Amino acid sequence: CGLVGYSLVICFLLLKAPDLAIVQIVVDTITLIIMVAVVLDSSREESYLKLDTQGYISAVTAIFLGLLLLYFYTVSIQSLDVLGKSSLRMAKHYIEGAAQKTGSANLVTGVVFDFRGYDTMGEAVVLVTAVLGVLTILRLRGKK
Amino acid sequence: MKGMTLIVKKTTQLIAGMIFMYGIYVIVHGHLTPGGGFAGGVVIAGSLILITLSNGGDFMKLIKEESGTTIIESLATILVILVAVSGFIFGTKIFFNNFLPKGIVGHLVSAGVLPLYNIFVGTEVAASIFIIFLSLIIFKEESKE
Amino acid sequence: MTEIISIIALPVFIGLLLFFVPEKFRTVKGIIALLVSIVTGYLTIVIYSSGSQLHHLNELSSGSTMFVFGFDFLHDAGRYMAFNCDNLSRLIIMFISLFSFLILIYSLAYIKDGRVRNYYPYFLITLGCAYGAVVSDNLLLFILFWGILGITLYKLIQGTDEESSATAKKTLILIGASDSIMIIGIAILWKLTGSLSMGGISLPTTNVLSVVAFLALLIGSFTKAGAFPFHTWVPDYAKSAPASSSAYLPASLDKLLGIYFLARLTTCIFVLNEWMRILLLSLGTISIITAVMMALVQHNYKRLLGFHAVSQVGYMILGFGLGSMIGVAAGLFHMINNALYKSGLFLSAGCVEFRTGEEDIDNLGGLSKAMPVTFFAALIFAMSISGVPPLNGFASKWMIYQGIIDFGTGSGLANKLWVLWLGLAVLGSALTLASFIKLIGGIFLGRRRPEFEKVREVPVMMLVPLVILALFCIFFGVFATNFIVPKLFMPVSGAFQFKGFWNSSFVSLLVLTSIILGIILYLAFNLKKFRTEDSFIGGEKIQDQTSYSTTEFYKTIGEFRLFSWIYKKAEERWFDIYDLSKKFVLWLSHQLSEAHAGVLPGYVIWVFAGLIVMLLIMI
Amino acid sequence: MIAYIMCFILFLVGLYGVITRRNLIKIAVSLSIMEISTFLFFTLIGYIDGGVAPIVDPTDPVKVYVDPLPQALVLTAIVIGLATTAMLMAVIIRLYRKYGTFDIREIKNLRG
Amino acid sequence: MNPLIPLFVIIPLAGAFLIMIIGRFIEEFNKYFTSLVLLLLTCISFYFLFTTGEKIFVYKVGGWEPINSLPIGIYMVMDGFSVIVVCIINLIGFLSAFYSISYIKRYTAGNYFYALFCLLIGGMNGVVLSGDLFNIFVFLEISVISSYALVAFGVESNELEASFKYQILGGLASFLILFGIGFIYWKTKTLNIADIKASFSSGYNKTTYLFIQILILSGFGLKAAIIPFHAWLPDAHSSAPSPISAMLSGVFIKAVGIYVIIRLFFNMFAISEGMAVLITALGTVSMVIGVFLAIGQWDIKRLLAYHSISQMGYVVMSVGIGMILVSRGTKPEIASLAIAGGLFHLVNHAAFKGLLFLNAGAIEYTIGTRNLKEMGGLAKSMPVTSATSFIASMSISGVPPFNGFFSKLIIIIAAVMAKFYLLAALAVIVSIITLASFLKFQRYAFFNRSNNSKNHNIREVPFPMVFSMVVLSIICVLLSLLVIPEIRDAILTPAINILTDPVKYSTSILVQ
Amino acid sequence: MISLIFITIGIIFNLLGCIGIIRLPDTYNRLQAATKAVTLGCCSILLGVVFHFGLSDASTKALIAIPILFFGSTVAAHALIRGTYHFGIKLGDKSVKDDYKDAVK
Amino acid sequence: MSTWLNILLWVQIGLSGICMYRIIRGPTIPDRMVGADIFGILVVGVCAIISIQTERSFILDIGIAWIILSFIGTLTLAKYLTGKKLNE
Amino acid sequence: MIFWIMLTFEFTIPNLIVGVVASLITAALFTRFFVKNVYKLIQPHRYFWFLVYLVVFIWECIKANIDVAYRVLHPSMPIRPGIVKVKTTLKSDMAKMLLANSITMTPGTISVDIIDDYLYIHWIYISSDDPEVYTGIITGAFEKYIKRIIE
Ligand code: NA
Ligand code: NA
Repeated sequence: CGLVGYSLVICFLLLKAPDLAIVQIVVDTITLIIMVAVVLDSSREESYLKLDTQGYISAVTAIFLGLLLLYFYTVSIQSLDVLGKSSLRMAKHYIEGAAQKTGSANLVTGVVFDFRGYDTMGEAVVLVTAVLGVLTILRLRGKK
Repeated sequence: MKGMTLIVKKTTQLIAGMIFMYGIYVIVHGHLTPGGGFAGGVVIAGSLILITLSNGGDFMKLIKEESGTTIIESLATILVILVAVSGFIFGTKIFFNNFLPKGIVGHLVSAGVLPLYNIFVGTEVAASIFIIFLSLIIFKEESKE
Repeated sequence: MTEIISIIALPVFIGLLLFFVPEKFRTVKGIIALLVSIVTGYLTIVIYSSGSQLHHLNELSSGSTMFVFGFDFLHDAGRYMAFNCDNLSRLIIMFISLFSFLILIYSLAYIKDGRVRNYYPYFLITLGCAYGAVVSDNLLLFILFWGILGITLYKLIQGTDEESSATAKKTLILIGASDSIMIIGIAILWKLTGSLSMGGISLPTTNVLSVVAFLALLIGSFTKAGAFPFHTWVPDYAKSAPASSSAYLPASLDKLLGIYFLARLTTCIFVLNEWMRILLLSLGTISIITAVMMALVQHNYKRLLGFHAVSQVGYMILGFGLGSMIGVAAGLFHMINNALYKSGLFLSAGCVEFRTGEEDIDNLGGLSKAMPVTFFAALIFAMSISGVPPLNGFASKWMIYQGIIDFGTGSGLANKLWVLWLGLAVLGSALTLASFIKLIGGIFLGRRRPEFEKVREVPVMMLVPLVILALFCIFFGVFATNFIVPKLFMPVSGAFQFKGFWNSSFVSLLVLTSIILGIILYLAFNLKKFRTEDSFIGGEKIQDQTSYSTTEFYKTIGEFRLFSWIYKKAEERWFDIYDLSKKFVLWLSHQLSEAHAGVLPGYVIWVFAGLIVMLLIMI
Repeated sequence: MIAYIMCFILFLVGLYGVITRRNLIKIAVSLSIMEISTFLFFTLIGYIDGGVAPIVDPTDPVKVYVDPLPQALVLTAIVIGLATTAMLMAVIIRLYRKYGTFDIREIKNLRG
Repeated sequence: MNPLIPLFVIIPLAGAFLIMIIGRFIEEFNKYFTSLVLLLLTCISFYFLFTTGEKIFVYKVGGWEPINSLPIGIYMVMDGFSVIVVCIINLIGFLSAFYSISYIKRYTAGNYFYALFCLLIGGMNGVVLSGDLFNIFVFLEISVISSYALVAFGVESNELEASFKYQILGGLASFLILFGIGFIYWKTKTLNIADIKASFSSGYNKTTYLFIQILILSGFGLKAAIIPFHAWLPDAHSSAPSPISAMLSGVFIKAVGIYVIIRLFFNMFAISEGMAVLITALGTVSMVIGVFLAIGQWDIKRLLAYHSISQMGYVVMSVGIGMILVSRGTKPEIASLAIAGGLFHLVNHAAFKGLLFLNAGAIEYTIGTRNLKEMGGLAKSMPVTSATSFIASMSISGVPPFNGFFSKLIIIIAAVMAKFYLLAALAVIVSIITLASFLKFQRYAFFNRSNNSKNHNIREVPFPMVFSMVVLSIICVLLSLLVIPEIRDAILTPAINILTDPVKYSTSILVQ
Repeated sequence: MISLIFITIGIIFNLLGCIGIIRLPDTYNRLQAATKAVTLGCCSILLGVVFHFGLSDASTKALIAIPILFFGSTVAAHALIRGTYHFGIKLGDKSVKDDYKDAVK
Repeated sequence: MSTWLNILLWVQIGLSGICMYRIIRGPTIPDRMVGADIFGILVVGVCAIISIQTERSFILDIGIAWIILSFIGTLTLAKYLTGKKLNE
Repeated sequence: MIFWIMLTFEFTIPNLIVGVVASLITAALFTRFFVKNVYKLIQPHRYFWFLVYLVVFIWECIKANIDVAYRVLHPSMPIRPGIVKVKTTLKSDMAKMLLANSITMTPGTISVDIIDDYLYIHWIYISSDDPEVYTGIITGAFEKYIKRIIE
């Protein structure tokens, strides 16, 4: 599972998104740790369940749906900007004179905390919510 | 014996401090280099997790740590919101206003309240992640008994 | 003219207040309710005497001190709040107040236990809304009041036992369903005519839409009045509800309202075409025949009365189906008559139940001596419903027959079939008589059972309404042609001449035929009345072999194979529109539930299949 | 364009996993693969040929930066993804206790 | 820049964390504090309800003024439509929180409950008040994640299973939404809803546009539990603690699902007839299938949950009809009528479905079961629950004089006027089956003889629960007043105007 | 230039490691070959970075990275091999000796 | 020089590809983990090379973060292999 | 602190202040783990031996690396793997750790576990079956330097 995440990091690096890369690294590892924590004392054999007829049906369905979706996706991205040729509109103002506006060298941080600080507060709250949720779900007894 | 082998324990003790410090660095320089509150927070949490991983810890200790961390986390989040609201309090009547002076781009003390955000968010994230980790472990611990 | 507002708002308001009076002061509540009904009764007479008018809310409110409060705010609502007091409405509200008054008197003595909670509040709300429905000119306002009556109907049954709760449920489902369907009718009407005023619409049923609208509204009216095929709640209701509730709603108020609305539909809102007439006439005759056939085989006298309530509606529908002036007048007249004797019958049934606690005809007998007043009243009602001259039932049936004969002179297809309508109506009348002989015989005649030796006459409070109703029955019958019809019904239907001697005698002959036929039928089926075998209710032994086992009818009739099959299916409720649709809905529901297998990947597939389908459709 | 399509194929791989995997953990992993594909998608949108990472170097003023906004959005989305994963894992661990299995097809008390 | 607007988000969020800190030390703090906070918010929201009218308040978070009328910061927008939803959220939230004071006593971890509750409210307020697409997503996640946790609050196997399925499907929804947002940003390079509208008006490729719309529709459709995206809802809503079910069914699916769909499809996308027909069709399908699923249920809360699907189907269908008419540009008054019906029903549904879930909670609280077959005869022992649930049942079934009747009336009339006779007929049929299934509920819960011996010596639920139920039932009746033209003009008409006017929302935000 | 040499050497080490990871028969041996070669390779690359940047923040960072990498990968390898053993993976067919077996018991 | 660096970069990335082969293929779980561990180390090299290419030091930050977290991750995985709970 | 400066490489006052604060926090949290006896840190000869050790270590590394490279690249792959048990004379934990790490880092060997005084080592090419001999080969070079550095 970590594999895809780690590959993503390389993609981020190639796409000039160091912030994302670093965050993705940490998140991926933490995800890994969490998953390991969960899997640990389950029996290991269970992860190798054989596909039955039902399984084949759903696999075929999934592939079928996936192909259709891919077709529509491919059709609909044709009209949009090609990779690397996109223009800036809203973000232009984030870059131009960002120094004066936010004083942050890292433009992403500038955007994250200043232009879209409200989002970021939301994000922090999401995390706290998740923590509360985890604490709630994993509390020892549910009812008195 | 609690924890992993001697080798791991000793090495961890050496490295954890560095990792922690690195986390702080990532947080504090969040507005200058990649990363920031979030990444740094996770790195800090990572150092704590590392210690727990290698040294182990018994049930009561974990519970205590958890409740302590919960408070830290809530406090940090409150602080984040306070920083958000402080724009309102200090004059401009606008939430999320970056009301402090912006400083010179590229310097550590610049970008107004951004570093503050970073620090609080970092604390919060570190605490959050550590709590998640701990609560998973505690659940395991409890359910065995 | 605050009277209109008052008759609606006063009962509703007092009713709401009475909710907060604790249940132990039941009698006090009853007396307050009685006072309210007297006041509104007075007001209805005032309205009746002041001629027909159309009012809007803002006109009504201006200058009135009672409703100044908040009315500035409602000035625009006048568009919807329009009240029409034409001849029809004025007539109906007067009778509403009469019935409510009588039944309230009865209830004061009858409603003793706490079986029905908040009887009086709901009674009053029913009263107010019934007035409201009748005087509303605006269809939306009308449906509002009309719908509230469904709730009170439901609430007035309610007990905690299986049966009454099932019945309550069934009743409100049918009534509520019809109300919902009416909304479509109203919406189409609004669309087609741009108006919601009942008085201002006159729509020919020429195209599909208007027919749909007509049918939708007809369903509402039929369900409320309890006509085939939407009648099935009536017998159940009659069986499960307290007798006073049955007398109040299905027997009188709902009939009044349902037929009132039918009258509105056929006479002013729509202009019917040939096919609609045939539809009405055939539904009317089917109502008459099927319901009375079912009534014949009932053991429970309340349920039996319920089926008759359905059967009688058929005559009214026939009247309106004719569409002629005499038909309309006859329909209305029969409506009033039916309300009189049918509520009387329910009330007397209530008396019997009050003293004996028994609802099965088979287990009763010989009460005539113990309860003489009840017996005589019931006898009058029974004769009246069976069309025995000179009682009121005779008078109105007579008018209906006359109307049909008259109708037969026309040239349309419906007119050509007049013999059919007439024959079936007469047959229905005969069967009615037969079944009422059974009822009276089974309950009041024959030998009294030992456990009912100590039965006494009911309290005066309960007898008073019975007697008054019986007097009304006689009065309406005797003075039908020369006073009642011209004074009360001709203003509504328009003036007409009673036909000449030949017709009159022919009709009299018909009525006589039906009476004789009825007696013959009764005797025919009743020859073996001392048979000692168990009745058809499996395993339930009839202990006293010498009692009238009037349900032997069933045995006898049931020997015809076709009949027996039909009855069997009817007992299994194959013909009940409610049960049929219930079966279908539950089947569909089960199929759909099966699809929700609880397996997550299946749900995920749904999501993406849905997404893909949307894409396929759109792109 | 091919990059976008690859990115979407990643999404579909995740989808395939969600539909066909039985193991709760694997479903969660598939979900995070889908999540990752959305991140990639955003980043691709923000990419500009010849752009550099959006970190201002005062000494070296370059003209073209890649679009920082999608990156900011992804940053937020990543955190949200982490939060979701944590929740999911907490539920999974507890579900395992209750049902004694990770097999999604066994977990169907609620149906109909 | 009305400084009160952000309070809808800030107060509940801050409240949640205060509960976490202070609630640790003071036992009784959390419950009263939550109710108090929500009461305050309710007051503010009603203040806005009476003052907003046709105005559109824009709050530029962070003080970022637009450059060349291109918004660069995040906007919070309070207009006639959002204010209605905000009122619902906070009012039902307050009542549910007050109800919880007694209800939640049987569970452990009250602090977490109330904190998550506040987060749920804060998230929903954030979604409704946001004028920025991505911001909607963020706050959506706050509320959704807290709802995941609250659904699993009982930590029994059913709760957990429901929460898991909910999370997976919710996750899929999030990705669909994210892809949609990505596409929109790709196309328009902006995230502000008003600005997106303005950008789209300068031309787009039809296929792409439809693809985006369908992504967004299915994403938020999943949150709104429109069939075929509904599978999580009956599980989740029936497993949550009852006040939460009331919140989820009464408010949540509206605030994060229906509201957003309506907002985006009216005010962000150019309304096209095809999409409008699709939305109407989805609504109709939900309406019909939902009710058929509901009537077969014996678990009260499951029954109620399926009805939520069905009732939301009404709303979507009605709004969809309005959308079709708006896209055709004909009969504007009928379009307004249809939308009014939808919005009215939305509001009504919040009241009666919230109430019904609270009733179900009260029953579960006293006799400990949700199975209708095990109940019976509760009318005597629980008069208030019985009476209020009767009102709610009649409301949802569309029986006069309760609020549900009027909204269904308007919906049916609008459908007929717009010549969608089939839809009107279906609406009627569904209404009948709804009535049937609620009478089933009434019958088995309150009137049948109880065959369960432990049902005998039970009493009415404690005061806070009674209070909430009574207040909601009063609201059910009072909401009927919305049918009166003056009140409707004051409350619903601004919302309808903002939806039907193709440019009002966009332009008036961009010029501010 | 010197940095390039270091990097090239590093890459060669990495290459060797990767060949090892493909060719060697069992988990233990793969771990053997791979971790060390790759760790050394990367250290070498980092050294290259140090030389490239001279005295600057980048080179100090690289210098910090080296010990962390070194200790990290070492301990990781150790923990992994121990884990592998406890996981129950048998030593490869070619193995000649297993003293640890007794210790685990 | 920069071409050479570029070649080296892609070689390095190619090597990571080899690791992926092991991760995907790896007959046993520990094999996959070994692959992942190696992969993590290799990426540091990638970061280093990129940092030279772009002349930006912050890429190294990413590298360090990567080292740290891949270390933690591998330890966790190793612990998973031993079958102990994480706090033992 | 040094670590901090190396990371940031920015000698401004604010930075240094933040660095001090960060170091203090870190120290407060982690000191209990890694500094047992401070006086050892101030004996210069230990640093000398450390350097020596480093050189030796690097040399061993390269030597062993080439050896392993040979084995990997050789078509017939001459390997003879197995786990051997080695006794160490080192006493302190830190020293054992360093030894084990050194062994691990030397290609061809990898330490599996450490139980009391015995190291269990996985060896890719077991050159001898005699415990004395292979103990010498594996630990010999490092053990004495480590002893001088730490003990
Ligand atoms: Na709902
Ligand atoms: Na929901």
